Amino acid sequence: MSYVQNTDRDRNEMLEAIGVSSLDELLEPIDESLRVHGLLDLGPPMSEAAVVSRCTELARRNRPAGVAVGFLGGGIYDRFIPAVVRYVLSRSEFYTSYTPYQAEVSQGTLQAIYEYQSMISRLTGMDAANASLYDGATSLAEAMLMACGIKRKGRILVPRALSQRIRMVLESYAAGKRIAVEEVPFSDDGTLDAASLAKRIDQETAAVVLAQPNYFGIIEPAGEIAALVHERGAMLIAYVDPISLGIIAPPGEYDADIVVGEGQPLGNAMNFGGPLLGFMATKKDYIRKCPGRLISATVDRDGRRGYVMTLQTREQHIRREKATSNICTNEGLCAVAAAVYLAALGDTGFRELALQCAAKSRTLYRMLKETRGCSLAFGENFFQEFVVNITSPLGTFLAEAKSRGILAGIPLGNDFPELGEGALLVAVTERRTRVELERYRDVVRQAGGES
Amino acid sequence: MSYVQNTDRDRNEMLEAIGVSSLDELLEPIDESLRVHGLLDLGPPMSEAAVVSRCTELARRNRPAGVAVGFLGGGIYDRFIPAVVRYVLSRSEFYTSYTPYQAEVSQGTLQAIYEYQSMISRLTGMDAANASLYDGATSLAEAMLMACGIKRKGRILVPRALSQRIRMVLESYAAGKRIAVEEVPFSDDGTLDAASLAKRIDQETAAVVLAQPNYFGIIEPAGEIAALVHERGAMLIAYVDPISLGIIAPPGEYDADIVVGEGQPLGNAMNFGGPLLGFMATKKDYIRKCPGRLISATVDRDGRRGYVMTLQTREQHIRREKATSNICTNEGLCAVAAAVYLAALGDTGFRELALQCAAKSRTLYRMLKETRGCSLAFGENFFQEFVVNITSPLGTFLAEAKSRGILAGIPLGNDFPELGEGALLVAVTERRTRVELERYRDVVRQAGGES
Amino acid sequence: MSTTIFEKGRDGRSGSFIPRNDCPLDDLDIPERRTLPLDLPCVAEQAIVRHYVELASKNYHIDKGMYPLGSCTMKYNPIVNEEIARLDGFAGLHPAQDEEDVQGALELIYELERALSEICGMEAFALQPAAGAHGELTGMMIARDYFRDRGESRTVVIVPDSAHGTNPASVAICGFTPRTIQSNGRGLVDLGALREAVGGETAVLMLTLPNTLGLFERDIAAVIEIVHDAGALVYMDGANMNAMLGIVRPGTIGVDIMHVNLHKTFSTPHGGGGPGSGPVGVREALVDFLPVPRIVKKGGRYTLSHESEKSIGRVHPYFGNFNVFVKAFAYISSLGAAGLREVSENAILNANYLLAKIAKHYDITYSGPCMHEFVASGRNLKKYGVKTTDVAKRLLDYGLHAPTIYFPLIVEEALMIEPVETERKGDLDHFAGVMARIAEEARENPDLLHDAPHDTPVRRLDEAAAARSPDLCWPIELE
Amino acid sequence: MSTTIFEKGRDGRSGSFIPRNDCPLDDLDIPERRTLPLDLPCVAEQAIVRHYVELASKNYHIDKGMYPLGSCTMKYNPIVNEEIARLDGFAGLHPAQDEEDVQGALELIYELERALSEICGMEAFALQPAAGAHGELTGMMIARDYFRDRGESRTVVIVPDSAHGTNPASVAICGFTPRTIQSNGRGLVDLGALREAVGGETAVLMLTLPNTLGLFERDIAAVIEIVHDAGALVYMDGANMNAMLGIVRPGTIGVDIMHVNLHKTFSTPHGGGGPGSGPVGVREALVDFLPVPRIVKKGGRYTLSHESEKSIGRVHPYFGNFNVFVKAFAYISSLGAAGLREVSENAILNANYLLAKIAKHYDITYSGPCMHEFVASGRNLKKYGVKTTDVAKRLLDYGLHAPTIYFPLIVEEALMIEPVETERKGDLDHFAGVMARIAEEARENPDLLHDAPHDTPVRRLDEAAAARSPDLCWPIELE
Ligand SMILES: Cc1ncc(COP(=O)(O)O)c(C=O)c1O
Ligand SMILES: Cc1ncc(COP(=O)(O)O)c(C=O)c1O
Repeated sequence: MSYVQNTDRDRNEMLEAIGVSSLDELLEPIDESLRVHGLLDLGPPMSEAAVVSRCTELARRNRPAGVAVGFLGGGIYDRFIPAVVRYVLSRSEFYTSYTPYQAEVSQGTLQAIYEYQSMISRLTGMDAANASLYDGATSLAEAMLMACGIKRKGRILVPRALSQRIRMVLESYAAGKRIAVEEVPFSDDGTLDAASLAKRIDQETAAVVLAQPNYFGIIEPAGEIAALVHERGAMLIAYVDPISLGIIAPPGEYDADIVVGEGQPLGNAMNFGGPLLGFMATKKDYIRKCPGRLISATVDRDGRRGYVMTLQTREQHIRREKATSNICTNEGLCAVAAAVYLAALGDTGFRELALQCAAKSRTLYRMLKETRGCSLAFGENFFQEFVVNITSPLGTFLAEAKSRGILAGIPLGNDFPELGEGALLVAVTERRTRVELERYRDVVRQAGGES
Repeated sequence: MSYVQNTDRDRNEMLEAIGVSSLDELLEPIDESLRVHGLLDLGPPMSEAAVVSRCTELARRNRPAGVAVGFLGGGIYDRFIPAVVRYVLSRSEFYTSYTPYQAEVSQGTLQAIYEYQSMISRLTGMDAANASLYDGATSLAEAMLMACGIKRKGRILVPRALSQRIRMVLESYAAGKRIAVEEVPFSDDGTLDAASLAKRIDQETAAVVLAQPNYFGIIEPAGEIAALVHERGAMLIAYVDPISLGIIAPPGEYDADIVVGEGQPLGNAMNFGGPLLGFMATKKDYIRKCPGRLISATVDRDGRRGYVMTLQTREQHIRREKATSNICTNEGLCAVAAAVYLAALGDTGFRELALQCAAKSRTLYRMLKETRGCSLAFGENFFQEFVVNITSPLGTFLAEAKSRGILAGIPLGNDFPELGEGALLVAVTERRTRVELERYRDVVRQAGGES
Repeated sequence: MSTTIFEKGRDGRSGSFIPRNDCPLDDLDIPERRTLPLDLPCVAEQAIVRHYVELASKNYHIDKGMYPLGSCTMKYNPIVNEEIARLDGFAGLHPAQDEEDVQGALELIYELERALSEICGMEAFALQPAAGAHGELTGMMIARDYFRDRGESRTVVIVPDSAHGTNPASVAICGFTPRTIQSNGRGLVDLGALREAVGGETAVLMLTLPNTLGLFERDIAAVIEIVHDAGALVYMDGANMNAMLGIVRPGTIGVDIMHVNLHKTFSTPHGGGGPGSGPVGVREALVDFLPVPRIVKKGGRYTLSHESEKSIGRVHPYFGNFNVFVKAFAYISSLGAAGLREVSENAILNANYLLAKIAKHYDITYSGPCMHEFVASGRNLKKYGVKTTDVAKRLLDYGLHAPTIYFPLIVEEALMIEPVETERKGDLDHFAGVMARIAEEARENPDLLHDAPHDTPVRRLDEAAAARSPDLCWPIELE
Repeated sequence: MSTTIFEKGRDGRSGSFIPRNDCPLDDLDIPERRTLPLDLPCVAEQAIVRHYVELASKNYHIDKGMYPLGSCTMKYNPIVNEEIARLDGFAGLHPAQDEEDVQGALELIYELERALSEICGMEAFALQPAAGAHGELTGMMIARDYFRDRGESRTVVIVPDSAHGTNPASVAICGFTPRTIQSNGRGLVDLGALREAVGGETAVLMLTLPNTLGLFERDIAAVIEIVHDAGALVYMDGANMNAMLGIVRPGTIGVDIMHVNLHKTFSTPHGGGGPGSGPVGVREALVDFLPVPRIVKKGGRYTLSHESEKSIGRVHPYFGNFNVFVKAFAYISSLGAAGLREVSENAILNANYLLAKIAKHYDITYSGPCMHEFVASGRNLKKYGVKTTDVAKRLLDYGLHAPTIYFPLIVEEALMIEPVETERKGDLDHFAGVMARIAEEARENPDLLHDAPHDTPVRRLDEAAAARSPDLCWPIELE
């Protein structure tokens, strides 16, 4: 394929208009010695037909959600995405447009993002949300930088029960500003160890991160933790699962200062983990400290409502090294997907969805509770994900499950040895059916020697 | 799912505004005894998720072109359709619009169809084309009715080497107007038997149908046949494969009177045989006798170019029983697909494509010629499709081919016993690769006892 | 005014999507080579995309707004059905594949046929017809062969004057003679006129139900009886089935043959003029006359049956518009029995509500309650020199689509309005408000209407000029 | 002005796509229940569709027309790549799946990394960064850990004054101190200033090549030598790589670390602000510092390697923006080596051609030849009281998009114009024609420009009011 439109004739006319006799003359600023001679080692052009074959063949060598019954979660979830989301996203007006630098011809994107912000504010119960960040992990890192900036302190406490992937991203970001990231253990019931937390918050602590639910799926007693944190003068950063907010108290209810999270579950396909959607919401007072774009309503010169990017003096293209963040391109289209998804769910649908996840995950939990071959790490105080301990060798169990079409969960043994070798993080979304849950139970039962 | 938007409250308000107390009151004109009591036996509503599962499961129980290597043709071809065609067709402005009754807000569809007409005129070399008919078969039937109307005669000659499916449609249409459809045999080399044709054209013959290429893929000596037909005062209806027109003389070159054909190969997916795209082109003199819609350029009140449906006095909604045809809804979107496809191919691409089909089919033909296990019915005077005779039992051969991922062709034995039990119609489009042709050859070779 | 694709370039770079040719091109020895130039446009992909995006922006469509076209049932086209129909397991099937390779497709067709039969109370449906008119023709062929089979010579088909133009046209193509009967003062079949028209040569009464005035034939039982008593058949044009889903089953009340339009009642998109699908259903006595092949289920397997000596043969080379079936099947499955009834109830509710609002500003000849649509008349505006066309064109200026106009022919200055069930009360209020405003404009500033539309991509187009000397093809450049 | 989705309905019928619940809902015992109302919109699917279709109609986009935004490389986004990326075999993968279940995905990432390395002449690429700025930050982390590993304390990163804002911002977030150096009169790095600035505390020179004026640093060899001689590293912001594909390989000329933007150079769509992807490439000495995991190929199998003690760790929880990789991979595969070179040649040709035309009406500070873009200045219009913003807004009236304005900061009233390779000569002629006309309007009727835009969905918006009291959230109704 070639997407270049100029023909040989066009090129000749253009060279003439420029006043050079060959393209080479235009390359004059590049010293001969610096240039590539000959072609790159990349193979010849391919027809569209050939590219489609090649890529389809690669796609076939994977085992996607449509084929396997997945119980994998850990932040990324296999949810049912209604066709209307893809419809909106496949409109070229949305997907091929640039950042809305010329607001007057970008009202579609601007209003869509404004509505997204408004929805995130509603979900989280916060005053305002930004237009998106890369993903949940870097959003948490940005929240950390923001809190340390506001507090002018350099220490942050994170729960042990946090995804180690997120933790690693946090550490990379912390290293630059020499922020100390310290861990708070979890207690026997899987919740944050409040006593330990209370002890660890010191003068230098800018903020405490609360993961709600935490990495093990457990719902934390957020109100208590928030009170404890605020009493000791630190800020509370809540890292939340957006779907859980359909039934679980939003950070606005327990007075969190900054809220971040991974927005993939809001209408975005899993896509092997990217693009994701980092969301951030905060209190009114902190808006000017917030990273990323913000869309505001305003009026045009005829007094009609319209939308613009605002508070740009926070951003890198104006403030440069003093910007609140270096972010420029973010995840605009994923934010639009989230908005369409939430609109399609609606108020009641959103609650129903969250409830359904809670119900289905509890059904599996209770089935497993009565099954030999496994034990359950914690109680029922989870949202849609829980930790199960497989008694038999985990590798064999996972292979057996897969042979029955089931991706049984994410092994936790490496990252959390304290949970045991057989620990598995099991997520149950609304896509799973009772029959599939029973099949899961049967695999465990068999592995446990029952039949 | 429900796509009804009114809420209970809306309904109540509306009933009140109408002045009735229940919906039942509005059903008053329908006698109680005529009404359905209770629900139809159709099962409960399904969620979008459930419908997707159900339909995906049905789709999985088929073996589509993406999975099997197809050599099936006979009028419907597995061609590579570039993504740009689907892009245009998936724009709701095209696919969800109605027939362009209000021309001022339908210029998109109208211009697209005008351009389609212009392209069909070019392909066929005729003065004008209509906006589409249902499919090639009914187009031929319409051409028959049109010719019989123009000539005021009731007899029509068709080649023996015509798809029997098309023939059957033709007969259904002929029966109403009591038109006699008679057959002209093919000679040993697969072409129309000219001597026989000459004998059969009589005073009552309105038209002769020329299939170019014919059902066996053979390219007819169209010029000679046309001369013969015209000398005897009959009209010539050419039924052509549109792709062949990239390299084969178009009906305009041999003075055909009406040209029809199946437009599916022009950018439309096979879709298990529907929707198809009937195209029709004719000479200037016959335009007012032509069935179906015609789009014309015109000017608006400010003198700007625009497009309208024209010569509507030919059509059923004005002329009623005297209309040239009963057609109303046709295949508008398929015509747009054809236009986009042809634009994407362009002049050179279109020729290249036709040439490639000729080259690839000849390559297989020549391979088979040197292979034991089969014989070839006719010579190399074909476009992209030819008849091969499998020596071994056909059922076994086809099953063996399928086990190697190949759909080897359409058996002709039933419809054309004179070709022998092992006769197979083999189509080779541009999608087939040399490697696939070799695989085909190997299957034949094996069946023939070679190895 | 958009330049044509031909003007966008005849010398551009196109066609690079074609697979690479890996076979020899020399020595092809192809007879009858083309000498005529092709003169297709030659433009790169981006130019094509921009061209069609530009054209798209000049179309009204259901995703933009309401389409109150009477008799057209322009309802919301569910997106998920489009996605499903595009699955390779459906779109990528060749129609000549072995039965064993297309079991899913055959099951879908079979199930759709069963569902339509249940909905309509018919014994069986044939899905070959590619649109409503094609279904009518097929139905006429069935009637013709039925009487031929019985050795009866019946040549006349009675068609009410309110019928859609395809009805008499289909009748004529099938070799029958259409005979028109006039409606009575209430817009319904005149039983007296019917009795008079019916006789030994009557083959069929072709009836639209609800009729094109949006009225249910109150005397339908009597109508059917009269026809049956004369030994003739009742054909129902089911284009208006959207009014009766789960409410009336035509087969149960005595209809012998009917068609439905999947592209209306069952939500498949209209595509700017097709593809559609017009399945034909029949009562038990007529099943043998249906087109072949029929799909039969034998022990969990689906297979094609060609065994029917009485069959009219084929009206389509394959199975009909399968891609449309997939969407209709998904639609019926989604809604289920309860959802379908909800459709018709809301179609009727919306129409009556709109009727009540429109009646304040336009004439209504036939009083309600109407079913899924109603016909208003713009004749009350004639005194201001305003025609229904003017009203229609003015609606475009408000960003709305016009109703069907000048049909049915029996209503002067007809405005045939079908709101459909998928519009919400607020949408109807908006439409009614604009209609009221236009009636006011007609009084106060009729030229505003005469000159309409003002704000559309082009203004009123000269149809007469086009008809006088049609320009059907962009001039060909013969290099 | 479109009503918001919240105004479209708070009481409508939504959410009916959710799978049926087949598990008990009672006795769920969920702690910490939500009490705050949600107040999400509640509207039916059709209303959502119409809402977004209406919003869509208010967006400029590449499928509508040219986007001459300098530094943004808004090129045609091939449709087929979108289709490929949507394949369930890619889109439906969970990132925690076993390696054996995602071999195709891993191969794709591996091959893309190899292709980028070949194109850029780097030893290896890491694909985790989600955008260009993220790549810059990752690059800075690599440099930081590299020096830490060597026991060197270097704290300063030198950044030319023409740099994009993300450059100093990324430097700062990583804990380095940015030091700005001024460009010379030709818009290039001033070797003298550089020599002065470079020292023992210099960690990195961060350079955009070609620079944001669209100029290739003629003295790049000397520049790199100076930096390397001081023991520092050269980081290249590769956002402008579209000028150099198959022409210059940065690694070969001495660049140590660089990023590319797949959402610019490699044609993946920008989505109105993302997602993007900003892979980081390094020379051999720095490979150990790349983020983990790395994908390695062992005997035809692809596997994840976490073994790298020196790695900076993770900058993304998974592999990066995989969906974007798929499109870039398809793009690079389609074009091949010859196609990529053709891209840059035409990007350069188009820019120089447009420069020649624009130079007749606007000031050009730095003379050409330019590479893929150039910077004009509207300062010649100041005498008519016209600002560059006015020119930009007026362009919108002509149905075109404006260039990047007021950047780079070192050019007064800057108009940064990048035509890209996928526009054809005719498109450039049209753009240049409109620019000429606007310059004329500025002279003859400056208010036309001050009041622009006139023909856009909204007119000029009050940004100051928004900044004073931002309205970031549609008011919540607490029932
Ligand atoms: C009442 C009626 N009958 C028949 C038809 C013809 O259907 P089709 O356009 O699908 O051929 C229509 C379509 O407009 C109609 O409204
Ligand atoms: C020169 C240059 N550097 C860096 C960036 C930042 O890239 P991104 O927006 O992907 O973070 C840009 C994007 O605008 C750019 O033009």
